Amino acid sequence: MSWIAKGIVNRTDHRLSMMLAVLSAGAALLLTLIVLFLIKESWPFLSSRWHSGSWFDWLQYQGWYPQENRFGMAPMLLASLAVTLGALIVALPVGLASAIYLQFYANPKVARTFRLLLTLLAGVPSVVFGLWGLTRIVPLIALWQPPGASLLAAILVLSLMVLPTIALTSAAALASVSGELLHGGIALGMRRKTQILHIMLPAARSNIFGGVLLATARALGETMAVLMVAGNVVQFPAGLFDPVRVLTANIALEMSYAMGDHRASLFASGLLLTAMVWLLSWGSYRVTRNGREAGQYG
Amino acid sequence: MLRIFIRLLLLMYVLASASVVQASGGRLTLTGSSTIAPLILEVAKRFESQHPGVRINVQTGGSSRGINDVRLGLADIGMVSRALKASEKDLSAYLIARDGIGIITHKNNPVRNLTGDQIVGIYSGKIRNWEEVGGSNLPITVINKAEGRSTLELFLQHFSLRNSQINAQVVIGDNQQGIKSVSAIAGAIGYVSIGTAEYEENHGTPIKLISMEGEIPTSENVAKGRYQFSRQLNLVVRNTPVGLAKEFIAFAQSDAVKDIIEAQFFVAP
Amino acid sequence: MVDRLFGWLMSGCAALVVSLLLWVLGDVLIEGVAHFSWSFLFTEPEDSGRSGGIAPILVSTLWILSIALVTALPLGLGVAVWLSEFAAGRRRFSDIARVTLDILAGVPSIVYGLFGNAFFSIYLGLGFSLLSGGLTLALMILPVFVRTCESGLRAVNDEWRRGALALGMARSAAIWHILLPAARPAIGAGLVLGIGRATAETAALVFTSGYVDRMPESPLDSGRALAVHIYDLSMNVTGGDSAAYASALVLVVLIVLLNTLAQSLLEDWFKRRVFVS
Amino acid sequence: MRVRDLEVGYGDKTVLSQVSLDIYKGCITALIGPSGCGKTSFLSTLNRLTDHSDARVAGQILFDGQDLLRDSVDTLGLRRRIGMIFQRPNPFPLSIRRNLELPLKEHGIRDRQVRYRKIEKVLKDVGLWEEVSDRLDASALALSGGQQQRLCIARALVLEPEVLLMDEPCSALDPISSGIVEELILRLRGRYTVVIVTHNLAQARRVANYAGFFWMTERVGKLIEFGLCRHLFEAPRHALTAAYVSGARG
Repeated sequence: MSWIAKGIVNRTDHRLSMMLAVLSAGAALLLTLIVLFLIKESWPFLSSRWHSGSWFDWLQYQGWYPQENRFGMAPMLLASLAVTLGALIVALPVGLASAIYLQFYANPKVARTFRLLLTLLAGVPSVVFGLWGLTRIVPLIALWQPPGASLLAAILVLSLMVLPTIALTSAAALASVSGELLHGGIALGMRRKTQILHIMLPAARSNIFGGVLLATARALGETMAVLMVAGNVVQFPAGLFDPVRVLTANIALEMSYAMGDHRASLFASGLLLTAMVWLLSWGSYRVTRNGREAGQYG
Repeated sequence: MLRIFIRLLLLMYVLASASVVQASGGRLTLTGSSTIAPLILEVAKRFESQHPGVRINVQTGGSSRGINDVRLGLADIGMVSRALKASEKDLSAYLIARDGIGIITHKNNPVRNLTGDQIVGIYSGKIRNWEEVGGSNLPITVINKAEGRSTLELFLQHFSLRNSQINAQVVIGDNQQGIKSVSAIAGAIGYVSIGTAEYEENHGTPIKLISMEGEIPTSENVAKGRYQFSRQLNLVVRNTPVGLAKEFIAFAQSDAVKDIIEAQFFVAP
Repeated sequence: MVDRLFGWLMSGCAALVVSLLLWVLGDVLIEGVAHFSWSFLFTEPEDSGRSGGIAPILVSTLWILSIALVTALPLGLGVAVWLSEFAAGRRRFSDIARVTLDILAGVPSIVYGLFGNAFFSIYLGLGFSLLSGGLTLALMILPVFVRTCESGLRAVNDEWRRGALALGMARSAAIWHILLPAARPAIGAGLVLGIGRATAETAALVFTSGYVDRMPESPLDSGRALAVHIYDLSMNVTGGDSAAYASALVLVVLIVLLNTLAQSLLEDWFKRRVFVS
Repeated sequence: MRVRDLEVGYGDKTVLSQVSLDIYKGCITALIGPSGCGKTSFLSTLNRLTDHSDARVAGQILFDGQDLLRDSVDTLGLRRRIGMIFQRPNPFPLSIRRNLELPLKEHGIRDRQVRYRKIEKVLKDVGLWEEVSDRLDASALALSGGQQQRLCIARALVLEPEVLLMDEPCSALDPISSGIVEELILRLRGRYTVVIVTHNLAQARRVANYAGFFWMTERVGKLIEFGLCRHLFEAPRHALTAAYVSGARG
């Protein structure tokens, strides 16, 4: 499909090719550079943990008290996962339902307006969602269970943030399979619900899954909106109304105040986040590949 | 169109690199304590008006960031709202004002005074309702500061607590955030700079400073030594200050800024 | 009957989403308009932003955004062109580049902030400045921009490539005159994504470009971006909520405006040369 | 142009071998044969377009006394002298004028007036001038298929090549457009050397002076017979040729 390198004869072309190759190498080196810097900055922390034999302590619960030289990240890691999972549990069914409505029930005019609204919302900055959550959701929850800033508030705000992503990608996925399949279903005299749930959704599942992963990465990496509504107490959440602190918010909250091992530990948590994203994209690669293969035979 | 765009692009790069070269001119960067920052902002404005061409950038962070940035050379002067520790003797500090730390509650809270033991009880989670300290039946929302803030360090020191003993419902960053949280939650308790709290109280924010062991937290009492829980506000530099930094520190310590310090409810040294 | 119920359920969910989203947007609009006036855009903030305007903050935001775009656009286009047009002979290398970019695209913005602080602010000595912030954002939007442009270039009709070759045109000429203009929609989409992400970013800027809410005089000054301003107003300033909503309104409108502008600029740029959509 | 012992392969698969023929100046040479027997591959070796695929080419192609397969050949210059037309019309997504202007600019003609004169001339040559002179700045993609193909021919001609390679130039067009393009090719006879690949035997007979017949033997494409068009169709020397062209007679 592309032009093979040996076909370069013109001198300008040659120079361009060289220049662009260098640029691309630079872009690829970027990740290395980022990882290198994260390691370099977190090295004092990692190596001192290593030498004192308490390397895996950050995974065990011992609390986050940098002043007392105790760096337990497990509560924050768990909080990150809980918030992400919670947001997905809320947003996935509602988002899917919206996509189904958009694709199969709405008349074209309504669908266009709906889509426009979703696109607009997908572009709203997270800090605006945070502001809204802080001034609307948190006081609402506080009426019921003070102080209001809690795991629940974070989940609600985040799920609202990822809803447009899930709805839009799922709608696109459904649109790409709908045509022929729908006619086939009608010919078989199937009920609409059966067609959608048992034919369309399974056929589009690999693309829907891609959208969900995108939303997961966004939820996991979200900082400001969560920082603003989650209360930021480092603890294992025992209930929905407990305030929690997630990994990203911890960095934002303490980075500008941290020194020495404390600062290094924050870089280490950055490293941890990068590793999690990497795992996520590797997992999605595996799953979509399997999905595609299964799709061929199933 | 394209050509214009490319020229614009080049121009911007040239501008950017040119300014890198001239940046060291009349520029001073201060970072650190969010308690001192509003004060220094006002001092800097006056200093700038007397020294045209000089530009002073003030960044809030925390006292540790002030120390950190001065050490890394990111800032010319650090703002530190406590005395220097033994481990920080590589820096030199210049006292510009004094400030107290006071306990604040929501304005509608009837409690007027707490003893040290009560405060310890509340912060360690043993006392969970205002009823237990003579208030109305209202759960207590404990507001603590995030790691690295000198206010937190002084608070822990003063009450001989460790941060791991504290059982908080909300953790906040800056003074302002503490005041905002207390004003929004009826049962909240927090501790902030007296200067900041008095300023906010006078501007109609629904919070109030309550007395501790009978000592009333006002800047006047801090000045007269009638309120124990107080601290230094320092400007910190790496070596002996020279040039603009030296001038600025001298200015901040002089009588020329006394009115600013008082207007911010701090105490001139 | 079941079918009808299912339909109602789906429509109900959609209605719920719409009403929630309208609630958010409506709040921003109503609360924002209440505090907004034209002078809000053109005056300096006073009293920690409770009163006064956002002029220096707008200027800082635009500085950061232009530094980010000016850096990321040429770099991103270059990488995209290389990946789609030149990389065929070095499959291994280009595969590595692609996987790397995909991972980079998912890295949380706060991690870019950490990197920007360690690399630009401290290692390169740029300090807390608009330049540090802009460059950090450039890195952040680069991966998405490259991938969008690359897929756009790949989708360009291969027959045009052969046609250009058969006419003895240099590749560089074919790329510049035919392929890039033909990939315009994808480039536009990438640009919109980039502008959206860069303008909305808060976390990565807090410790690269800083908090200073004064008018920046050069890219080496620290400057507060609009998103950071909203964060500060809502978290740290009592009674700052209404100003925060007004700033949020400005931010949302700014993003929509910039996107429209970018799209039309791109159209204008290519219009005289290319006729394809 | 003399082709000697040409062999073309992709990977370890040889698609064309032992092809030798002469292409005469100013004549139209038609290459016929079933699909997949290497005609298009042969055509793309003539302007070194094979460089841009993973094809390997051996043998000799003498053009102006030089072997154009040697590495040192300036392929960009070569392609200016040897133009090519593809099966599907592929005008660039630009205006009609810019489609013709771009190659001229690329080959260093800086004077706009000169370019415009050349453009007008080739458009008249291919009979497009009357149809499009009032909308030179409209998109080339808005033209009909036949017009697009003539534009592509014009685009090749505007560089004043000596040889024109045509890869089934009419097969993607409707009969009327196809007829117009065929007339155009006939008009080019004498002024340009044309090599045309076609499946349409009747067309080959109508336009060509010389003809070559390709056939697959043992999965490798070979040139079975080459000669004057008349001879090849009316008195083929080879049995395969006879069988193939009889389709045209029948």
